[in-house]
Amino acid sequence: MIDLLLALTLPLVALGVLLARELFRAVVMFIAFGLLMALVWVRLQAPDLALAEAAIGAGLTGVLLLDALGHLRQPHPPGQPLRSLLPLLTILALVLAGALGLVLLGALLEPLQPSVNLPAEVALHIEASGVAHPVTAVLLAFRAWDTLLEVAVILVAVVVGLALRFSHDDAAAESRVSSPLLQGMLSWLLPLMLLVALYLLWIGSYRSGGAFQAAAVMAAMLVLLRLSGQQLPGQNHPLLLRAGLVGGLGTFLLLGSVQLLQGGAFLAWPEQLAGAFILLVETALTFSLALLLYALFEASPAPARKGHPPRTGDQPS
Amino acid sequence: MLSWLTEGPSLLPWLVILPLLWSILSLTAGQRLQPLIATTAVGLILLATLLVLLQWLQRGDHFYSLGDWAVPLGIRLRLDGLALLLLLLTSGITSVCTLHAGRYLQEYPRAKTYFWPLLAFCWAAMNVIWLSADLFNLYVGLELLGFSAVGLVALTGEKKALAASLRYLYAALLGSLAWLLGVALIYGHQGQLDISSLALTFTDSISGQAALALMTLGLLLKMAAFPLHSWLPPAHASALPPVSALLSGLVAKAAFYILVRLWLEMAPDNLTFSAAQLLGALGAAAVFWGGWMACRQQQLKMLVAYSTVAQLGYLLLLFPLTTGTGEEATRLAWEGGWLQLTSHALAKAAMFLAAGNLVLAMGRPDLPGLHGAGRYLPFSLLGFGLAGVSLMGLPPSGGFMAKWLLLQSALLSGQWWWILVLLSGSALSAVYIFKVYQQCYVESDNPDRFRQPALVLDLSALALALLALALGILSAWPQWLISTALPGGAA
Amino acid sequence: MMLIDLLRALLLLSGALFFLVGTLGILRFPDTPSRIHALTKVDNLGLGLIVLGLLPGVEHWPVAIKMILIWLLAIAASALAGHLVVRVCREFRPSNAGEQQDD
Amino acid sequence: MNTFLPYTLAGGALVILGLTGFILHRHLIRRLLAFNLTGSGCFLVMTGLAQQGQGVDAVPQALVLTGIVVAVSATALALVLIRRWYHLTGLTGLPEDIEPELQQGDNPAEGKTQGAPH
Amino acid sequence: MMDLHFWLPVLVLFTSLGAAAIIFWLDENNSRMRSSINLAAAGIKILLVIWILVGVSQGEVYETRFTLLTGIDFVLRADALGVMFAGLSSLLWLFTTLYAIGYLEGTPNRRRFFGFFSLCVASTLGIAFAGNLFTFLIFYELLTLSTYPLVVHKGTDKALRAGRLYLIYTLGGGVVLLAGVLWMHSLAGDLSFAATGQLDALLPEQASTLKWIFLLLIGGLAVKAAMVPLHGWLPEAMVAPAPVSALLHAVAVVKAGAFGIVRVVYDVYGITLSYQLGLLLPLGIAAAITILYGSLRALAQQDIKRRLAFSTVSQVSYIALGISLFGPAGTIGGLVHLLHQGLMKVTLFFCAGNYAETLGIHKIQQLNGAGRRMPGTSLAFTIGALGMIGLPPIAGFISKWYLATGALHADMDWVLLVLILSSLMNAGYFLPLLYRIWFCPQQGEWPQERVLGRWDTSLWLLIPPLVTASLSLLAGLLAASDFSPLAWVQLVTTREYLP
Repeated sequence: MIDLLLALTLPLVALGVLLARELFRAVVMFIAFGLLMALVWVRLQAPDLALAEAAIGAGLTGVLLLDALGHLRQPHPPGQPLRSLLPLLTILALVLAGALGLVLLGALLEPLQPSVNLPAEVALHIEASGVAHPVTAVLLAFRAWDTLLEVAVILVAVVVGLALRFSHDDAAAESRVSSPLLQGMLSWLLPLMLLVALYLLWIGSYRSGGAFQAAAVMAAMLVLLRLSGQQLPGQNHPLLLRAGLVGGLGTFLLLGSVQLLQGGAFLAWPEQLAGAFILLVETALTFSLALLLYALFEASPAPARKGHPPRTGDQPS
Repeated sequence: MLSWLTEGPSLLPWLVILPLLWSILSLTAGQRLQPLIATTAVGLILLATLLVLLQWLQRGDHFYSLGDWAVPLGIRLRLDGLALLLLLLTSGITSVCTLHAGRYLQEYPRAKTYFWPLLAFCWAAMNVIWLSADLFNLYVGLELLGFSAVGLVALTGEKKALAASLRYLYAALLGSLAWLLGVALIYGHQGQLDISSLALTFTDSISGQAALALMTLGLLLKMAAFPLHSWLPPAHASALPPVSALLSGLVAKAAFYILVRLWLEMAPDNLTFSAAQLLGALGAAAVFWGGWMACRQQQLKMLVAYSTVAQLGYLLLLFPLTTGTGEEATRLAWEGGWLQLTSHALAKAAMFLAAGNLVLAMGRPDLPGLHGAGRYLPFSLLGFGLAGVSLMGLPPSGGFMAKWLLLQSALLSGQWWWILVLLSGSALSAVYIFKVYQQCYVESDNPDRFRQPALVLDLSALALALLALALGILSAWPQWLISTALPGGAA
Repeated sequence: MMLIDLLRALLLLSGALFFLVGTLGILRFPDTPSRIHALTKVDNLGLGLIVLGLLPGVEHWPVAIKMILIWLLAIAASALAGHLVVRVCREFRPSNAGEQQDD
Repeated sequence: MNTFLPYTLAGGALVILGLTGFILHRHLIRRLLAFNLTGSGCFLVMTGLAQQGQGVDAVPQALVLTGIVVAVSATALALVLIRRWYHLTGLTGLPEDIEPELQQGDNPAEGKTQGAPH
Repeated sequence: MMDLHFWLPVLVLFTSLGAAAIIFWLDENNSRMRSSINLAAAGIKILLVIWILVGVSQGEVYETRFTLLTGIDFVLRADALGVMFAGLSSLLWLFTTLYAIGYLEGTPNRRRFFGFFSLCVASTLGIAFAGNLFTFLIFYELLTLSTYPLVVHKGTDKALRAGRLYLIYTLGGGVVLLAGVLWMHSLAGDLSFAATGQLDALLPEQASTLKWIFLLLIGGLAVKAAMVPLHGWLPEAMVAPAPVSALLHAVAVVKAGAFGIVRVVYDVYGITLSYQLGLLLPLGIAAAITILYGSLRALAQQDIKRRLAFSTVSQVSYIALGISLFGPAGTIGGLVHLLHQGLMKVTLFFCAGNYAETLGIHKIQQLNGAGRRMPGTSLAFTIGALGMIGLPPIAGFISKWYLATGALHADMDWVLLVLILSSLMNAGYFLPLLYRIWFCPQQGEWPQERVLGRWDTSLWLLIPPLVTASLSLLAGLLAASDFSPLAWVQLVTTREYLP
């Protein structure tokens, strides 16, 4: 019952996101959608995903979107969000979507005949993986290759952000919110967040949680710090910061190569020390990922400052 | 040495580890160390590629289980003749591009800092894709490739480049989503992700067909097949020349490579005659449309970029020519298709490098800017010309050999309409390539504006062009390499 | 047993009711300060009631502590957020009289 | 019919909605939102479908976790480009989509930005 | 020795390929070095070809062969026919190079010109030595590519237009040829050229297919051979510098087309099979039409080079005509004309170039009195023109004689009529020129006179036409000797008709 209701709500909220007249409303709806998704993951018995979705999918993405939104005017008049140039394209898209929907429905309702029972495989080998939590085992043992590359993916996004940052205007010059109340609150909230992050990291090896969730919390902490106008430790040491950014990937690579250099396979953990290795990798990943996620936010090109509005010569009316 | 090649651990993971290490180092090291790091890294990767080649020659096709986790739980890398061909191609072209970029980027001091890590990521991603045998891993690989490619396009921060990279990114994202949905369906229904294992269990079901259709759509978008090609020309034309070379030469091929693995390896029985013909028709449309648009371009790099659209179209002819056409025709088409990919990769990379040099030398990006270039006859012009020979499919070049094989296959299988496509496509490419040549012979009013590009720029373009040409004479070995990977027929 | 269940249901229901009212307030109130009013006061109360209603059902005491902690955090966060939002509101209202909605 | 089926279907619906929005919207951020919705739909299908067949399955969950991180990277990357693009042109859509004639008038801006050959 | 047999054909190619590479590398202004390399390469090439010639006449086989793709070999083989063509091209290349050095003295872009010039000759020799259809196709296309820069060399609009036309024709022809080769290949596999053809096994069920393939092959080759109606590019290409015209008309391009037709008829199909399939008659008719049409058009031209161009259209088809006459005499006539026409035509173009370069003469009316001002050039021109008409004892007579004999042997009497008509027209368009040169007084100033040395013109320009003119005279006078072109052609012909 509740599943049906939730499942029905999701597309409705999505529709709201797509059809919202104002962009701001659309983004807020999207954040709400993300939170709903987190609930859905709970119902799908995927607490890891719920955590990640809330922190990353809704939280970080939301912050990113809102932040970007703050720097963009809306050249389109509000309303008619689905305005497209060609009516033909609209019809085509709708027909296409309908067809895809039918096909998808057929595919989703078809009886399943998996040829392999992967959950059983996971259960069978989890002992050897070095951790007790299956999701962590998949992420950092069975499919560590994916995870390694995924870290590289984030790094690429950050690097592009860094490359496109305007060198001349320092983002710190922006007006940031500050108030004594905020400072006071932060002074005990931040340690708490750090604690939570470390807890998530630690718990990851046998229960829901892990590097990504922990990193998301830590990144949120950094974003908060940044928004409150405080200097980040090491902010003036670009090399240190960069080392932090690549640290996760580097550690992953190095620890993954330990066995390789001894004639074993890449990303194979030493038999007795698998748990420790994974924890090490996760720790490095947590800090590095936190920096990376934070950098995704931070590295965005700084906006035009007040009084220097962007050139609007060729702005369509 | 020999025993180490046969029995020692496979070096496959190094092909990804090394570029990743390179990117890490170049992100943390200072500006002065970059050339050293780049040289070392390229050298090591080339060495690793060569050793992998030697290993393959010793032990043949093999798999590499990452982390020692066996399929279906783990992920494994797969090396066969085809993957090896692409690895070699990637190493060759990328290292030449690196050489070129090292000099060319002196004009772009700001872009320089982040060019190297992005290039290294791009390289790593390509190697991941060539080696990957896992559907979801391919998704991650595609994203890594797409993001780094988008980043490379956007690197100059110019208006055009930004618009192009945004368009590129959105196309890439849409393509990845389609792929991901396909993977989701396959995993839900089959419970595994390894391509080779899936080949054994893949059945003809709605979900299977839907997944294949979705994945194909995504890949077609990513390889800029007609009519989903509109993102490619601006992206390839507005990037820096070494980046354009890399994108047109290699990156655009990744999606096609996966497409072939998907259809001909994972689900060969699901490719019906009409589906194959449809893919071929898309390819033919791309050949004509891309050629036609290339003829209409006034900007040199746009012309070259549209030519990529056309040339990628030829690749899709692989599907109709290998589906139900008998053993010999299938073999010919298989070899011809991959030879076409190889020669196009070399020729197009050469052409973009040369075009970049010419624009630099003449100071103008449009075709009339080339007036008087023939007077100086820079090597770049020669490189452009030789690459053009291969693109037109004129002998003696790799392009000619490839088209010859494809033509033979079409003739043998009685699909004469593809012969028409191949021949008229060649004619069309002759039109736009000679349109460029012709400009070079016009005497310019102001002959002194020519600025000799650095020798290394010229030579890197020429070297690739000569390789494309040499492929016409030395195609027996690549052909053999390709033929070992013929799906189903290898045994 | 029965009584406790009844009480819990009552608490949860009234909590949900408070949430409903708070949401209504956000949607219906005319200006930002009054909306914040609805958000900070009513919703926190609703959350408190729900936490209270859930407490008897927990099996381990750390969970209970966590829930109470969450409630406290939510109160603090909403208070702070409200405070900041109002400050921003006050800062902007006089200068740009509603024409510059984009900043 | 089990707990997971409704979510799987909802995932399918999200994909359809998102794709349609992605194609039809012109505003880059709206398209980005549509992309994220589609992504969520894919994740739901991936987890839901797999778990329909085999019960709770850690593998798709891990895959989706990877997917979420990739999606946020994509979003961030796109936003970086959008912001820079907006800063240079004041546009929130791609030129070809908004006004086809804008392209032609755009050419002289060639060497405007840094790093043009000197 | 075995190694040398393998490498010699490649070596011949590489003399000009290497020359091209070095020339491209050299500085534009280093003309002395460039000329030395050109001449040295030409000399070495002639020596190598003579070596091969001697070897082939003694029955040696020089063959380079390696595999390109499975089932397709790259074959360079020096057989009698190939050596004949190679000898002609390498000899004429030497003179054309000499001439070009003088002709282009002081003009821009010489590096480019000579580079492609060498490439062009390399591909011509490749065509000569090609041992199978596939290899032939490779060099045939390469020839197109390397001549294009020469045609558009001047860079004027007119030159570019001519270049475009040239490409449309030749690349189109290339595509048709490719289709033919491909079809043939899929039918009969990797066909090495062999003296008697080797398709007999395919008969009779494939007869009609073979006819279609023949049509494609000849259609593709006819473009370069400038057979009507595929000749349109040739007169337009006259805008190119005179040495290029010489190259197009006498040394390389047109000859490559004609030579290709020879190869297809004799060495792919075999003359007997072609005859049995009834392929020769249509070919002969097409050639006859071309001969007459070319002559007719030539009569109407007032521009010297254009008149020469249409004359080429007409004359080259003598070769095809000779081939289509079944019987040794006709073959001899056709093949020997391949050589003779080359010598004579190159002379004529050199002279036309001299007139244009020295006196600025382009039109026929301007020739009045040129004989007195430029006696050497005019003498050479006269020999060439009279040879073209077929006057004994110049080489052209020998060709026409054998053609006529061949026609009689083959029972194709109408060919005689064609020959007579054409000779009359040849006379009709050449004699007025000679008349003006020698017997009309000069009218006013020359259009654009330049004094180059104490002779007619500079020696670079004068010696080549004189030598080629004397060679064409000698080829006629000494036709019966052992070292004449005729003798070699007779050797070739006996091999073609051997079985």
